Amino acid sequence: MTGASRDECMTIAAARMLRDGCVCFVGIGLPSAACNLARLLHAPNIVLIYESGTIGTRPNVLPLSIGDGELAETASYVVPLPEIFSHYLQAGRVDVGFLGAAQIDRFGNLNSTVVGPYEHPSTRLPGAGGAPEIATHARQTFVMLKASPRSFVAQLDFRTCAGFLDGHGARARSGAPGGGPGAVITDFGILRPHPDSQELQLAALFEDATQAEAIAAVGWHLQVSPQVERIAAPTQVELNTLRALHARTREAHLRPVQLPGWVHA
Amino acid sequence: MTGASRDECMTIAAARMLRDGCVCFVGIGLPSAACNLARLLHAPNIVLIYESGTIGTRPNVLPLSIGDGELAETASYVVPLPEIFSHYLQAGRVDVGFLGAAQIDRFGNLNSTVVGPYEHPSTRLPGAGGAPEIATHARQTFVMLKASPRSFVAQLDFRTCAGFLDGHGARARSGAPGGGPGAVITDFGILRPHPDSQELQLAALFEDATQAEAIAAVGWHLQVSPQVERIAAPTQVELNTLRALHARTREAHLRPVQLPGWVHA
Amino acid sequence: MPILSLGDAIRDHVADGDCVAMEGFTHLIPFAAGHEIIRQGRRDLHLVRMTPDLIYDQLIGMGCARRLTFSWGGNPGVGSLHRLRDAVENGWPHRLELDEHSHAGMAAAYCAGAARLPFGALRAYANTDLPAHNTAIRSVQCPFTGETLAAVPAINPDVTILHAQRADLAGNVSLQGIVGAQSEAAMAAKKLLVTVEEVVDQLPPSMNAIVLPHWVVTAVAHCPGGAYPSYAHGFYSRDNAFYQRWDAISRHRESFMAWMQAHVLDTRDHDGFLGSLGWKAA
Amino acid sequence: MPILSLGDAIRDHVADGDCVAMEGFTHLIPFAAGHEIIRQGRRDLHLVRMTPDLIYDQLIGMGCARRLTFSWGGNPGVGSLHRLRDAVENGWPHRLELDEHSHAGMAAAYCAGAARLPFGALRAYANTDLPAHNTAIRSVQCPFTGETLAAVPAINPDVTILHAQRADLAGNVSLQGIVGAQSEAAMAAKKLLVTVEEVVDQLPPSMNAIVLPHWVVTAVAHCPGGAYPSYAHGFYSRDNAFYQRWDAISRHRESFMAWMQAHVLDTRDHDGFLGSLGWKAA
Repeated sequence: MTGASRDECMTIAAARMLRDGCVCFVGIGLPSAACNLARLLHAPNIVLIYESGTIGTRPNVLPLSIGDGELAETASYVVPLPEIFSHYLQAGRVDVGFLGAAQIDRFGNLNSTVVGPYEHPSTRLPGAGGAPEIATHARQTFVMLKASPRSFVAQLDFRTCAGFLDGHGARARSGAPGGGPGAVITDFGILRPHPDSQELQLAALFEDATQAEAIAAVGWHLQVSPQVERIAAPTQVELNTLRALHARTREAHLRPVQLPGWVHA
Repeated sequence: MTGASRDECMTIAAARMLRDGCVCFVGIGLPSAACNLARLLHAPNIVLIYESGTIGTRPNVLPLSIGDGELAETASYVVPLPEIFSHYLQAGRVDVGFLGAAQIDRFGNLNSTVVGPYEHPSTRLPGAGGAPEIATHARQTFVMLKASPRSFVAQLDFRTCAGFLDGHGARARSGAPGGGPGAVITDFGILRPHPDSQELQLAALFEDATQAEAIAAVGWHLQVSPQVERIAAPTQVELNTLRALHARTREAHLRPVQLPGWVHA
Repeated sequence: MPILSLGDAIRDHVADGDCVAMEGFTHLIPFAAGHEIIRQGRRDLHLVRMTPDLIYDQLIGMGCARRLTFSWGGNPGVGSLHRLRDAVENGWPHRLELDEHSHAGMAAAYCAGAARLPFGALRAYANTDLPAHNTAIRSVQCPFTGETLAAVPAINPDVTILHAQRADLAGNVSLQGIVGAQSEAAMAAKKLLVTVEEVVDQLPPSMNAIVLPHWVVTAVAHCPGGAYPSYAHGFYSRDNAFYQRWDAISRHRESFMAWMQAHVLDTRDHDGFLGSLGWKAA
Repeated sequence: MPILSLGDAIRDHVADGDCVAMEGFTHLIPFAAGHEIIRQGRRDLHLVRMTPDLIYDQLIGMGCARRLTFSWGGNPGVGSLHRLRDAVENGWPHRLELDEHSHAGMAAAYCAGAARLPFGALRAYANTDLPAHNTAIRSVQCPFTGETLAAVPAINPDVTILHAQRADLAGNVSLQGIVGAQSEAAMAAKKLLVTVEEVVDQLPPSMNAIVLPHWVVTAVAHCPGGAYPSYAHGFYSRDNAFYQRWDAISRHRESFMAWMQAHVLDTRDHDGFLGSLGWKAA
């Protein structure tokens, strides 16, 4: 027992899924932490692409925004944003795309647009960003999202990103080039699509999580894999590396801004 | 009498037409000499764009090819070639485009593709290059081409570039964004389109050229403007500047290539 | 290309009802220019931006905007844009029309605009609900393969406003670092205003640099710090703490209005804005 | 991304019948790679290049090509490509199919290929005879304005071959100076071979440099001087005198064949080629 938080467990579980050398389209938050943790551990040659245009980024601290200067300074090179979407993502040159959302359904379709009707939403969410095309074009996607019946829902209010659509081969029949969600990493463990129906099912649980907890957190009737894996607890090395990364990040983001020609009172 | 050659007269006449600050899409040969002469004389702020992607170029010597290193070294900046055609030319950001050709007709349409039928040409010419879209999009074009009944023809073998089509407003009706050929600078003088019919007519003669010479050199029945101008002879400054430019160019192009790690026997 | 004060540049070149794109993907966001638009009380603007950031939250909250073309409207790394939400959810201070895309769609629309093509084609929006809610997302058939692709209309703003590191005296502008879709938004515009950190005799030589040429630039305003609290690579970094503070400031209409009054409406210019936040000229 | 000898790179990755694009707009033309293709006797190639230069004249004259996609086929600043002309006018050494475009059309086709779109739209070919002779020039209607635009099919070569200044050990390749449509031709390709002036531990830092990423590069061959008689900015200049001499060499079949025998077929590699032209290792 390492005393890891569930956020840490999610990050470490996601990091473990990334093979060395793979090309990842990274989002801010947990995905960014997971990808950089993988890079610092077993995947030194992972290629991280942030949609702001930075390619082969090796940030020393985690970015707060998708376009932090740290990402550009440590990138192999920086391209205009339209190229990221046309020459890299659309061209099929991304292995793994990370996605988050406000809602997910049983087939891994995602909503990050609105809660309530589009024209009169009760909650206006930030919107699609790069997600619809990451969901379409990346060879596979990993979704990272904490579970509750409000986020893991039977029926999306809006479909922002295609997962497996209605399942049973619907995605493949639609001609989507990418493979869709390979895993949903959430705070009790991991869901994976059933090979035939593509319905997400409980595939693995964190060391201290239970099947009952998982079922309660999901707003549809959660299917459970015949063999639910038990995810190995974070190792001390994993946890130390992640915590050091977060500590460096906190320290860097506390540094006051220097504005040339000005001093702050 | 300055003893200027007809090539020199053509170059100087073309240079005089370029106002300071205008944005020129330049081709190799006489147009390149004319544009750089203008820059060295009355148009220091002329913007020269070569289709290789160099913008705001100020070469010390004339390039032999459209992509000589000199053009890149003296450019304000260099962009990928697709941008030159999409963001500059197609976007209507070019004032003057220079064109050459193997054949021109009375409405300023050009052929640089084949002599004879396309499938079995008697002479295969280099082809279109950037010319069709320069002819379409530049606010106006200047054609530079020596005259003979084989080049100034009643009927083109192939239309590579649109001039005024069949004249009488046909170009404007076709929706072409650019204004078409504003002048044809040839070795007896200058043809300009008639305001109504757009048929090219003799507008100006070099100091030592005659109307009879012009009519003999043109393969269609050449119309003559009621007021044919007499083009002022090159000034000594114009001629000296042009000859110095050519002398610098010859000298530079004689310099042997240095290949790192090799010596030439 | 004239060098103007920012006040004059906005006064002369941004009119009520204009379509205005202030681009900058996290980096080089033209905050100073946005504040000046608010000070001058422009109304009825069609705002365009891939990532409406704090500056668009402020413009929307101050009632400058009629319509928003965008693809992601949040406070990066923090959460919601509360003023954008209040406008969409509650119509405060008035209704805001949305023209909503994905990043890929916006990028294609800017590229089409820069090339003066009427539309951009892309493989996007497949199996999403976005096209059902936006008539500006259509389809086009490949004349060779017969495939159906998504199509978006070109974006050609009346005015694009950027912040950049440098301009030279001729008005050539150079950008470094994360450049988002700024170059495309600039080339797509009918007018282009640029605020810069510094004006130099000549841009540093850099053969393949990203440059906006002087005859495309309508006016330059020298405005050091003009991207703050966003950042300008090589000059200053992003004030992440400000982005975090904005969440509380903007959450309620009253605290938002009080902040805007004190820091934007009651200040003369960007120096005044910085001064109101506790910065003093060194 | 392996670093191979040029001989191995061509042997492993260029097959008879392939669609091969060797790009470089006057600058960085991959002469060494073209010669190696001739040495290895490839046949039936579909050659693609905006500006077929001397190296394509040689490939065509040696009978390697079945088809040519291009937009300008001349000896820049000198005149004709006599071997190209002989193939088109007289079918020597055999017939050559032409797929003829303008530069703008080729650029749009490479851009579409790089983005994995099936076609590119552009405002081009209006009122010219080109579309009548090329079924690959069609039209597409804007789904918003109804305007008719030209359309060209994407170019996606089986192999793109480039010459560049540098590669690092991971296989990232950087280009400087006039870059033509190389980057687009590279990203459009199924395989990408690059010959480079030098292989370095790490590319010189340059945030917005033009880089081809290692996972897009199939193989790198270290081949200093590999663009000669074209040039590599920062390394050597263009041998204009050679381009002028080529006019006489290539004008007649006999002098052409004799030259190719002596300088390409009878030499082992690019060093041998340079040696045959009187260069000696310093």
